Amino acid sequence: MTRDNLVSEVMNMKNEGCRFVTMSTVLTAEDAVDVLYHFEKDFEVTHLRLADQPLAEPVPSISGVYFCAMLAENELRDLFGMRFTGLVLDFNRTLFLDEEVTTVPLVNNCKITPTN
Amino acid sequence: MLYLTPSVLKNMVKKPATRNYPFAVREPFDHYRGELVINPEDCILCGSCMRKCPSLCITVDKKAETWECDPYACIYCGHCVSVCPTHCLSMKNVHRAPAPQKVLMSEKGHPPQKKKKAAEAE
Amino acid sequence: MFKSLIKNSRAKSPWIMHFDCGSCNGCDIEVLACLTPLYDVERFGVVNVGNPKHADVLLVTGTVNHRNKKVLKNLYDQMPEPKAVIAIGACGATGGVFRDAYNVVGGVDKVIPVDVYVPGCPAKPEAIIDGVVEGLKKFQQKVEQAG
Amino acid sequence: MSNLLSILILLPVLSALACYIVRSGAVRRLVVTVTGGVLSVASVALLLRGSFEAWSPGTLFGLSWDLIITVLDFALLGVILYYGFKLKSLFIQIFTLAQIVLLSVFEFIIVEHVAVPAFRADNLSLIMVLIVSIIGSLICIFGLPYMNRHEKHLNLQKTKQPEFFFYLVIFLGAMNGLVLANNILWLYFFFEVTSLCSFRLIGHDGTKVAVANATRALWMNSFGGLGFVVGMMLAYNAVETLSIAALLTAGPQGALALTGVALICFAGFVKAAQVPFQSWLLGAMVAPTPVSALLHSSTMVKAGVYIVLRLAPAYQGTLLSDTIAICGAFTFVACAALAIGQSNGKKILAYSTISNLGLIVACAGLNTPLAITAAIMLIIFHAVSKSLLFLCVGTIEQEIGSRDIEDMRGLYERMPRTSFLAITGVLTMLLPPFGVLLGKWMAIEAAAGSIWVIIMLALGSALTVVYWARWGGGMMGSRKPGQPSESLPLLINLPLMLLCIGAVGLSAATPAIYANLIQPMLSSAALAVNTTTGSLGAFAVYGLYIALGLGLFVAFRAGRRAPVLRKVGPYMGGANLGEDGSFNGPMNQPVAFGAGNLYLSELFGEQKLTMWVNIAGAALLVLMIGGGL
Amino acid sequence: MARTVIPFGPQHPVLPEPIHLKLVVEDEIVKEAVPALGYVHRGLEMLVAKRDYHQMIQVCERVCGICSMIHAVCYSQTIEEMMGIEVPKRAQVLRVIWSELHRMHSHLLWLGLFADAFGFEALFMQIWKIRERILDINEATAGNRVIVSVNVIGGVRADLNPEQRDWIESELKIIEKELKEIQSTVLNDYTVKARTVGKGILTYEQAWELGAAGPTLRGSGVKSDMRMLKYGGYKLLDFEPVVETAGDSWARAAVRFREVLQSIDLVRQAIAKIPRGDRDLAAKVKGNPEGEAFMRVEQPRGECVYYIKASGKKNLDRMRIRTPTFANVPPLLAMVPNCELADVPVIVLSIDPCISCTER
Amino acid sequence: MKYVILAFIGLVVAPLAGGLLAGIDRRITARLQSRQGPPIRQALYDVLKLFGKEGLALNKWQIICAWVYLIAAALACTLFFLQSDLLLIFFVQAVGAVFLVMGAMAGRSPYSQVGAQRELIQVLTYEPLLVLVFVCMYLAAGSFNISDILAVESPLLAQLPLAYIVLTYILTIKLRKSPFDFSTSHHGHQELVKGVLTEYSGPYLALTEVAHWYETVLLLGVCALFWTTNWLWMAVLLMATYFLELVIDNTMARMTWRWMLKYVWGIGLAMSVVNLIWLYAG
Ligand code: NFV
Ligand code: SF4
Ligand code: SF4
Ligand code: SF4
Repeated sequence: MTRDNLVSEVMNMKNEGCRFVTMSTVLTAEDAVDVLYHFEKDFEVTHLRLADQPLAEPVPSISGVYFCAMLAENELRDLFGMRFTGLVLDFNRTLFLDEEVTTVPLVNNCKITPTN
Repeated sequence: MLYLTPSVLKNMVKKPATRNYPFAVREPFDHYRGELVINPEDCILCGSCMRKCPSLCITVDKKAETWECDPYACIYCGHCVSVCPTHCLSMKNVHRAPAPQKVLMSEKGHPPQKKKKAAEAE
Repeated sequence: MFKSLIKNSRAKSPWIMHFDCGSCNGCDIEVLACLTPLYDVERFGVVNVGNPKHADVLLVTGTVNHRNKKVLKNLYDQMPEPKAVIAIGACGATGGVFRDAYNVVGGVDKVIPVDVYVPGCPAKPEAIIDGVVEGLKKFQQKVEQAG
Repeated sequence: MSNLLSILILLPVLSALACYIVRSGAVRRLVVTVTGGVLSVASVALLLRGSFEAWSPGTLFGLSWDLIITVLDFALLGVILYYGFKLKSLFIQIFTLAQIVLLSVFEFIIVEHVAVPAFRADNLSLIMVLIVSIIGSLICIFGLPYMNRHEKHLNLQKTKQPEFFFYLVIFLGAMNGLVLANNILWLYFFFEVTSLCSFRLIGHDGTKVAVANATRALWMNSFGGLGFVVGMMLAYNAVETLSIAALLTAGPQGALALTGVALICFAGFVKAAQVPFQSWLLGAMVAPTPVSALLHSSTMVKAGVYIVLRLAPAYQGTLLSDTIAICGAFTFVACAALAIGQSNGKKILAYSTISNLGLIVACAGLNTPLAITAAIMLIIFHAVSKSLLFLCVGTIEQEIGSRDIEDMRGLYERMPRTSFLAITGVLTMLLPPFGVLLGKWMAIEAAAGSIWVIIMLALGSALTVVYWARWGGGMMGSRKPGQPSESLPLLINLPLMLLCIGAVGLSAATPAIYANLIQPMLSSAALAVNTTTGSLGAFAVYGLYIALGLGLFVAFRAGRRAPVLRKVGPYMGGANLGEDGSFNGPMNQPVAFGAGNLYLSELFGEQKLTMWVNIAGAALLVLMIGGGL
Repeated sequence: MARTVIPFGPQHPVLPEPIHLKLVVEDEIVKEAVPALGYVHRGLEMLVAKRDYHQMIQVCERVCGICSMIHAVCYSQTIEEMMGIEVPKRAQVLRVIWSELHRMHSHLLWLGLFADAFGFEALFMQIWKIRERILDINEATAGNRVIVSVNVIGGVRADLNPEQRDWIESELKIIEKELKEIQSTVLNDYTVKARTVGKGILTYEQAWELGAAGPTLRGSGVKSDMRMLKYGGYKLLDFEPVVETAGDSWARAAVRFREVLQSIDLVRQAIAKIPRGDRDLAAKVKGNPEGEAFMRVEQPRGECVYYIKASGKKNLDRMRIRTPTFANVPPLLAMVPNCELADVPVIVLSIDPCISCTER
Repeated sequence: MKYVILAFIGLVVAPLAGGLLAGIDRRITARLQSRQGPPIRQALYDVLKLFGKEGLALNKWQIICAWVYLIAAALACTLFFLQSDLLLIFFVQAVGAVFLVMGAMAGRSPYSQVGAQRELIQVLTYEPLLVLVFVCMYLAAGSFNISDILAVESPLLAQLPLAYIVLTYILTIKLRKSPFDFSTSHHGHQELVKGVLTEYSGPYLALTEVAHWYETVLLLGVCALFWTTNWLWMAVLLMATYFLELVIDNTMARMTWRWMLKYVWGIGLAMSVVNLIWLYAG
């Protein structure tokens, strides 16, 4: 799966009647992550993987397809400093964190870049 | 409506369920992990407890021969007790008393062979 | 006479407010359990008021983090004098297991003065009752000092 | 006597003309202020002279005044008709034409012109004169600086004040005439004058809404006028005299006469904006504040209840009396309920006025001495408090640019003096020991015997508490030490102050008022039944007054401690940002304080409720008039 | 019409935990509700860098003191799966027992708070009185009332002796009896129903689409319970999920109430299934985990997801916890608007929010 | 002399009795919940302690309102013991109710603002019913004066059973018991955090508490008027009524004001009307 077909793939999952479980992210390099999207149908879990996604590049948001992904994406915004385009409710790094936290928590403590 | 009425009326006539702590203290359960105590005599400063402690609240300093634990950071999980090779750590089954100041438990340990008197300090 | 009546009543009617300041709920539910039939702290006149403006004693459970430290401070400021603060659990005292996480400031005493620490993870209801009793002692001392 | 009466009735006319002709602001100021003063003094003088049975003015340049009035009457109807055509209002045209025709029939065919004393005054009339002259004058004086600011606000090129004060001042004269009239034709004349004046004043600003509302006021009142004419004819038919006094002493007379009385009462209902005619008074809100204050407190609507109350002996003990009581009580509840759904301050005042008028009408309908006492008390105190409130709202509106009670939240911060007066005004409207409440209390005692009325009174008084309390409470607020208070012109402050003092002080005088003014009247021929004094013992009022006064004193002294208290913000779940009620909201964004009242729109929403109220009100009215038969 | 802006929380007596809702109400009808989280966020997932994978068990337990046991189970199962450890049957069954005890105490705790949310103090007291028995069982068997800390990678640390088993059985009988006594109050009382029926409706489709979990999902008629995956000791037990179809607060309460009774049954079954001979409590653990694993278990509040990546070191690379409340927040946001202000606590509590789980 | 004693009872003894009653109330409530409960004098301790605390208020209006609330309640209670006119007492206590609301509205606090609005709804609910109950008593006794009511030969309860039920509704609202405890309640676990009282603290909270005691005594006094012929039965009636209140408090959830307005008005008005008609007919 790639960044470009992400939303359409997710759309497919939705059309198949899957429930969005959550998404997970894991650091694969200094500045790249794998993003996993987990879906469930009839107790079967399907994982979609967006591999080696550079942190600096924004990812298309799937919150337009699954509203509930909003929370997970905002969380990643906080914890990994990832950006999402088209997020329906964007807390802009204030879901969990305040100004006092000056690092991106899960990315080897690199300093945060000023938010836009 | 009023389904609870029989219950509350029953409560009214029965003795209240209240345990009259602190005037009457209930017999504690044996396994309750209430307070971590150390018998410094037996501590050989091996440091396993320090390595296993999930709260990282034990500090064993071999050079200074001290064993220190912050009881206010300890989460009373009891892992240190189960890993201690000399069984010098144990758990009391009553809780540690609240106090107006935080104190550090700090004990003189005894590396193997050598023997020293332990002093208790606050 | 009225003065001494008031003074005597102080220790007999500690109204508590409980603030969950990022606790894992372990200590939290134990605080709540104190109100329930088996422990029933109302025996000592304790009422859980839930409003800083009515409270005498602030029970804080949990670690302080960057967001709730302001809340904690606000609440403390809104309590009328004389007041006491009791920090409950390992988290309240020092930050507990989470001391070294990035969003944790530490124990309650990093933000407001604490009068009594109740150790435990979670602290037992009995320990909390002891803590409140201990807190009332300090409370009385404070009042006496203040005249 | 003659001097006093002419001062009270003719001086306003002359002053009004002076205002109209001499278009200078300074002269207007002088004329209005002096007229106000003279009127007030004259009214007191008249009161001191006491009631009188009959007095006729004689002739003017050899013409009998009766004739002059007749001529003026037709002239007046002609003017109204002219406006009817100008405004293309079919209703006005029909009603006025009908009046002209019927009146001609009445005057030229039916009535045998035996001389009937034109004026007569019992204590009720004297009280009304006092209210009209003093409160009305204060309102006019308040109007002077108010209208200046008002016009500045509207950016008028050419001032319209001469006209405005012309109608405003003439109104007072007409009211005085109305309450003193004994000849029913005179009464009718003054009645029509007030209709016309109110029409002109409501439409004063000339905006589309103003004109529309003025038109509605006129057609409704013409309808009332028509009722008056028919009623007059029927009543004359039975008692064969134009003298009201004679009509009253005669007591209830047969079905037809009673229907006549009912129709005159109907005219009073319209004038007093009882449901389903409340809409014209609400529409009158578009006019500048002095107009609303005047219409609502001392003139116009009071003319309506005055007529109903005046006629009380004529329907005593009849079914009509009961239905009037029910109609009044229904208006009381319905408008109190409607007021709950409102946030527009003036509308609340309007509904409250109507509601209180309903209470007065209900008392008239109950028709026991106690009830009549209650009615008179209510007329007095309602006039004072309501004018105070209207003037306060006007002042506030000019200052903050809104008449919404939500915008007045915490007004004490900005306008401590005015809001203090307004809060006092609110309190005098609903709490003991103030007069309005004493009136209500007596009304409830009087109504205890009639089940439907009492239920409606009970509901209505609770509803009243709701809309007043939240308004009064909402205006309270915090002030920082040293914050400057508002500065207002003297001619605005003075009437406000006087009215406020009046509202508070007069209440203390209730026992005196009762003993000296009301009780003698009740035992007089017109209203006497067996005199059971109400339970308004002097002790209760004085004791209450002293106790609550002391209490307030203690409370205010305690309140003075406020500045030394430690400043903490309100409870915000701990998310406070400062002390002004703002808090740290989602995404760490500050959120400002916001509060709104409960308007219970699903229960008291204006549109839906109005429809039901109107239907029920109309049904009750039909019942009432039919009940006479 | 002017609107009142109410800061609901972070400190608020009916919210057991700090969460902030900016409520905009008009005539006490909620027109707008925006949440603010982060008052309990500690940053637990990052602690993997500072603790080894054994110590992490204790940290995971303290994600939440209410569902601590099952967090630990889920974590250990994930590690065990990664390392291919076979957990002894006895340990598996014991895990089920404590898990179900946790579920019971969690549900009862919630039921009490829920009663408190609609001002039914006596019911709250009654329920919490019953709940104390479960905590006593925990304390006696595992050494702590709430956070039992019995799990280790590969198994458990504590055992139940026969007397304890009998004692548990007898306690369960009392609990069951006392629960039956309040059953009609919880499910049929007029005032309770008036406050819960039709409040916060979540339809089947909405629940599925918004990714709800646990009783919130089952209250809307979806038959979804992770225990149907038959993980751990559950493969030995008879189990049928509790489902209600109304989708309102009452349905969710009913699901939880019936689940307590079901849990009593499960504990009984599990006690009966404790293997006789085999006394093994924990398998030996050697080496460090490596690879990726994804594990789902049923928490009291619903499906809890652990995703762990490790690369053969003592410290894990990444641990991701998706807790049920995290999944239930979006449905909550869909339920609150246009309810009455007085119903906000009821609706918020009806998903049984656990913020410390959500934010970790 | 008699009046001095009566005034003393109304002014001084009544609040103390109210305080003790509050303590008993809490004790019995605790017992109904299977708890041991506080000492009987607990409510007095609470108030005394509050007097010794630092007072916090948002502005002077709040303080004024708290005082007026207290004074009006005390006055109403005293008037009651002085055997004054029921309607007068009613209006004087309404002063207190109104000032309580206004005090809550005086500050920029959303919680007390909402509380004030709800309190108004409560006032709206019980006031007409209370007036109707008084009217029933008037019809039965021929006067609004308490001294006249005391002179009635047979217990009013016999003639006014429905009015008494209505009165218990009012009592529940006024005592702020479940299911009507939504503008404020004795325990703060409620969505409004004590609503109208949110912003009061220390001595000012104590004032409102004492005022509440006065009101309790006043209302129980009104209940007592329903059986004035025999002290014993009066006591039984009062105890039974109060115990019933406690049981209701402990067996019902808090409802919403929308429900209250519809339900209590519906039932209350219907019952009062039936009783009124009965009195008219009889
Ligand atoms: N059940 C549960 Fe948790 C977990 N995981 C969840 O939201 O309670 Ni604190
Ligand atoms: S009990 Fe647990 S936390 Fe405490 S010292 Fe031992 S290992 Fe550390
Ligand atoms: S206490 Fe035990 S484990 Fe810890 S250092 Fe001493 S001997 Fe080693
Ligand atoms: S001390 Fe322990 S139980 Fe209490 S909050 Fe902290 S982690 Fe939870």
